[in-house]
Amino acid sequence: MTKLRVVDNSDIGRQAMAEGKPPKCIHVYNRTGIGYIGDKVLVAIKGEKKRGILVGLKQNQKPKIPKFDSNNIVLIDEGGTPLGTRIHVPIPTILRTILKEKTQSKGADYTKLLSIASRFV
Amino acid sequence: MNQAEVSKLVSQLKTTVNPRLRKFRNPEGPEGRLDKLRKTVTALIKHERIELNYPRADEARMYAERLISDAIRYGDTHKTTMEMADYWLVEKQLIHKLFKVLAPRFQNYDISYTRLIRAPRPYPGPEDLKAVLELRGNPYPSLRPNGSYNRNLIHNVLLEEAKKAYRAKKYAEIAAKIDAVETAVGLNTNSQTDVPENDEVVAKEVEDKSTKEEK
Amino acid sequence: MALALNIVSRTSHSISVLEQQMQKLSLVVFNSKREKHLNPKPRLRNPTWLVRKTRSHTDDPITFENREFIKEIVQDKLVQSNHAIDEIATNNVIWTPNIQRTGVIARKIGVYPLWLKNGSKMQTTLLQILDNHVIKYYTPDNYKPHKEIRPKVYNKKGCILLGAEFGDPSNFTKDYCGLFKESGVLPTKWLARFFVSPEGALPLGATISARHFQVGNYVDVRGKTIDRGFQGVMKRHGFKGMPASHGVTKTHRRGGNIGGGGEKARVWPGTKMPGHMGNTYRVAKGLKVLRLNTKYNVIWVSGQAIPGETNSIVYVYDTKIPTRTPTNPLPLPTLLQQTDEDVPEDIYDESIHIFSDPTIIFNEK
Amino acid sequence: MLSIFSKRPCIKCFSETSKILLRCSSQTATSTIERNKDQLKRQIVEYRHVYPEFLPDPKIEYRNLIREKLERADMVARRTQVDIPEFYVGSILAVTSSDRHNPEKPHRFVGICIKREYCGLRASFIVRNMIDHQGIEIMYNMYDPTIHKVEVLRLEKRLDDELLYLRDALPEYSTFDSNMDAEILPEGTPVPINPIKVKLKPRPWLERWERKNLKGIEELDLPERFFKRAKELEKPWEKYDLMKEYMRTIPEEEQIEIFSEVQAELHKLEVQRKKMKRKRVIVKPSKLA
Repeated sequence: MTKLRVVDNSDIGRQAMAEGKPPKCIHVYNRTGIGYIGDKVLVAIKGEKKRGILVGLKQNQKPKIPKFDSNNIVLIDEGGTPLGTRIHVPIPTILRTILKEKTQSKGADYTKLLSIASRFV
Repeated sequence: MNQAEVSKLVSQLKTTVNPRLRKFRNPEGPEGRLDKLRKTVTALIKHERIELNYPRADEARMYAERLISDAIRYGDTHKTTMEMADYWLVEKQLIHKLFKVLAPRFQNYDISYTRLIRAPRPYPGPEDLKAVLELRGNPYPSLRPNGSYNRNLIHNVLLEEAKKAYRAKKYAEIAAKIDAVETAVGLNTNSQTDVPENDEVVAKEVEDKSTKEEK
Repeated sequence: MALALNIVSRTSHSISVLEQQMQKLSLVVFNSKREKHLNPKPRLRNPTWLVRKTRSHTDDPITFENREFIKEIVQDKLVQSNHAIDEIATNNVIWTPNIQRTGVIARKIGVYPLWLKNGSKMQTTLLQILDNHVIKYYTPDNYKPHKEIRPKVYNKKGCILLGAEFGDPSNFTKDYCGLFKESGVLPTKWLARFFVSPEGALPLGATISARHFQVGNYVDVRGKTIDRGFQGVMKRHGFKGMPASHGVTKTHRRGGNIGGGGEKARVWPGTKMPGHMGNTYRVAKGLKVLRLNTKYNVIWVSGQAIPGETNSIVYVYDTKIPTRTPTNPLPLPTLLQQTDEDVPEDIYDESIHIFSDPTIIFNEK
Repeated sequence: MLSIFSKRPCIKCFSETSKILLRCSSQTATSTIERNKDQLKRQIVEYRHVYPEFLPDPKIEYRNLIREKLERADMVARRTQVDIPEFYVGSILAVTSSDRHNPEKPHRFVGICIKREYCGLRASFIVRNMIDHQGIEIMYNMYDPTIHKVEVLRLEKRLDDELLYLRDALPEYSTFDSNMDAEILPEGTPVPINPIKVKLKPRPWLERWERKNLKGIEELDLPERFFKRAKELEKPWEKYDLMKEYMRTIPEEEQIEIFSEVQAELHKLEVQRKKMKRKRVIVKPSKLA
């Protein structure tokens, strides 16, 4: 039940952050159950279940990969399309590789997320 | 694989340093350990020769060496060194001895400032290892056995004779080599001189073997 | 005359009959089950080189001059054994995967990273190949292992005994020094045996350098793991332990249940329990040789989990993993050192980024 | 304590002393030679502040002289390709590195160095900055061959050896403009120490900073029990443990041996860097004009 921070400008995300009720992670879509950069998570946000992609983590990272002060997510829908139109914090460049790989293996297209990013780090 | 501390500079100790420090478990914890050790160090500086259990002597030796090496390096005007001396020497008059007597004494030493000798343990009695820890250059008579008669011991006499024989053989070989080279230079034919030299060597080896067998 | 002959022949005949009968008897005796174990064969026989190594220290008061003399003799011997054999005769056999070469004695001297050309970091272990000298060679027929080999042996191997790092002979026993008499090298601190095919045998006194191995090939490294003493299940087997709170008392680092009762009513063999950890030989297999230093005889192998602590002795040999055997022929029996040859100080694998090369720049595909 | 060691080894006087040493060796004035040797030694030992990663891990079990020698040779070889300048915890850096995930252009990250750790080829440092009100930290390996350039935008030290508390400090203390210009210190000046005291956010924190004996933070607004507990956990006797201190350091004799081995190369690189800097200084006004 990690509290996350929505970093895109989707309505639901903005409202949740403004109300001071940040979304909570209720499931990580991988085998270990521990979320890493680029993993898809299920979050509880304003009484709804939404999916998001982790785009920045507090945990220690490997060299040259940024470590953030908060756990950031970008909300997406079933097809991988982001709910918002802009991400207002930098996202790590390693997401380009990770999301491309994930897109190939599964049906959803996550690379749309990269096109709405304002800055890479 | 951490970085070494660079804020303080220390001189290299002239004794071997144990990879791990002993714990000396006691009710006061690590503070009590240092308390124990500083009593030993104070006693060493005071009496210049003490007899005690080996582990404590080994541990205290390193601390005493560090204290003296710092005293030599920084002198009595350095604040941190003075603080250390104040902590490690329980009897305060010994601080003067450290800076005024021991530091000049060990100024030009290339070897360790202390000596650790294993001592016999009392029998019957506790089985702890015993040791004698002393400062070098102390006024007491030496603890080492008198070695002036060692020369007359049988193995030394035999070794002496063996040495003479070995040296004689070695010099003879060198002389033979030089002669061979001189003859080679005189003749200016390298290929021919090689053969007799080899023969000589072989002959010598054979001789050696036969003499060994005789023995 | 004839009579005498007859008697002789008769007696001889009777003797032979008696012998046969005796033999039968003895066979019967030997085969009888009851007395089979009366005088059994030794099951485990120590190798011939496993003798007491170090001498007990005696405090002989030897004079200074004599001590110097002993040192001088050792030094002379050292010079001799360093020049024991300069040339190794090649028998012009080309290496095939069936032929086993000798391994070497090495020292693990540390771990540090190297970077690959694709920018990723790789941890490598540095192994310093010591001054290996061949002490003995046992031919396949000559070598008697301490345990009976199973009857079917397709690939009969001999055995080479290597020694590394000269020690002070006065510290060793007479038996131990006797092992080195044949080869003429000074007694060494470390001994190790390696199985070799007869084609890979080396003459006594020959030395092996780091270039015995080639960059890009794979090796196995055998070493003694760090002795950790008596350890609990959490450290020894990686058990999870039990919670720190929530009413748990005195069982925070315990293993828990070790099996049921009922019909079993005992502990199964192999159950993971507390005990001595480490100080056993382990083999790290299939490590790639990434770099060679010919000046200090050091090889860099991939991985950082090589058994043993830094400065411990390890044994390095060509890998036995079939999928990683090299395709190009290896130098057999070992690389011959040509004096006039110009050897680079460092030899790198093609995947490794050399530190003196310019910075890596990634190109778009 | 830091103020004692804030003096940089001045390259100019270093070369002079070496010259003097050479001159003296030809003459036969033993006393002057010894004095100069002592001076040279002191200069060499000062290298430990600038290149701390050249000193090996002091733990006896891990040491091996051949490994250390090979490692140093590799480090110097890498330094000939990339200019890694002198910097400290608290300096503001700009690190340019090529990125596998974004091959179009090298990535530049500006921030404050909050930690330096490890020795040898593993040496690394952490750079921290706030971008778009989001705190970001990147750890770099110092000898990573993908690093193009390390620029020091502001050379200074802070009051502490680690600035990890910036994670719990107010954001303005770790916000730096990514288009910042390099501030050039006049030659030969000692490295300035920034006496800034950082204000921390209210608890909860990542660590219990009140127990760490930090100098670079403002007075903490905490209940008395926190300080009481911190007082209980203090280990005031530890600074008297002479052997523990010894085992954390490399003795002077070894440091001289280590640095005199790599000194010639490092000195050459330093001179090169100086030349480059001068060139850059000359170029700047011409642009303005």
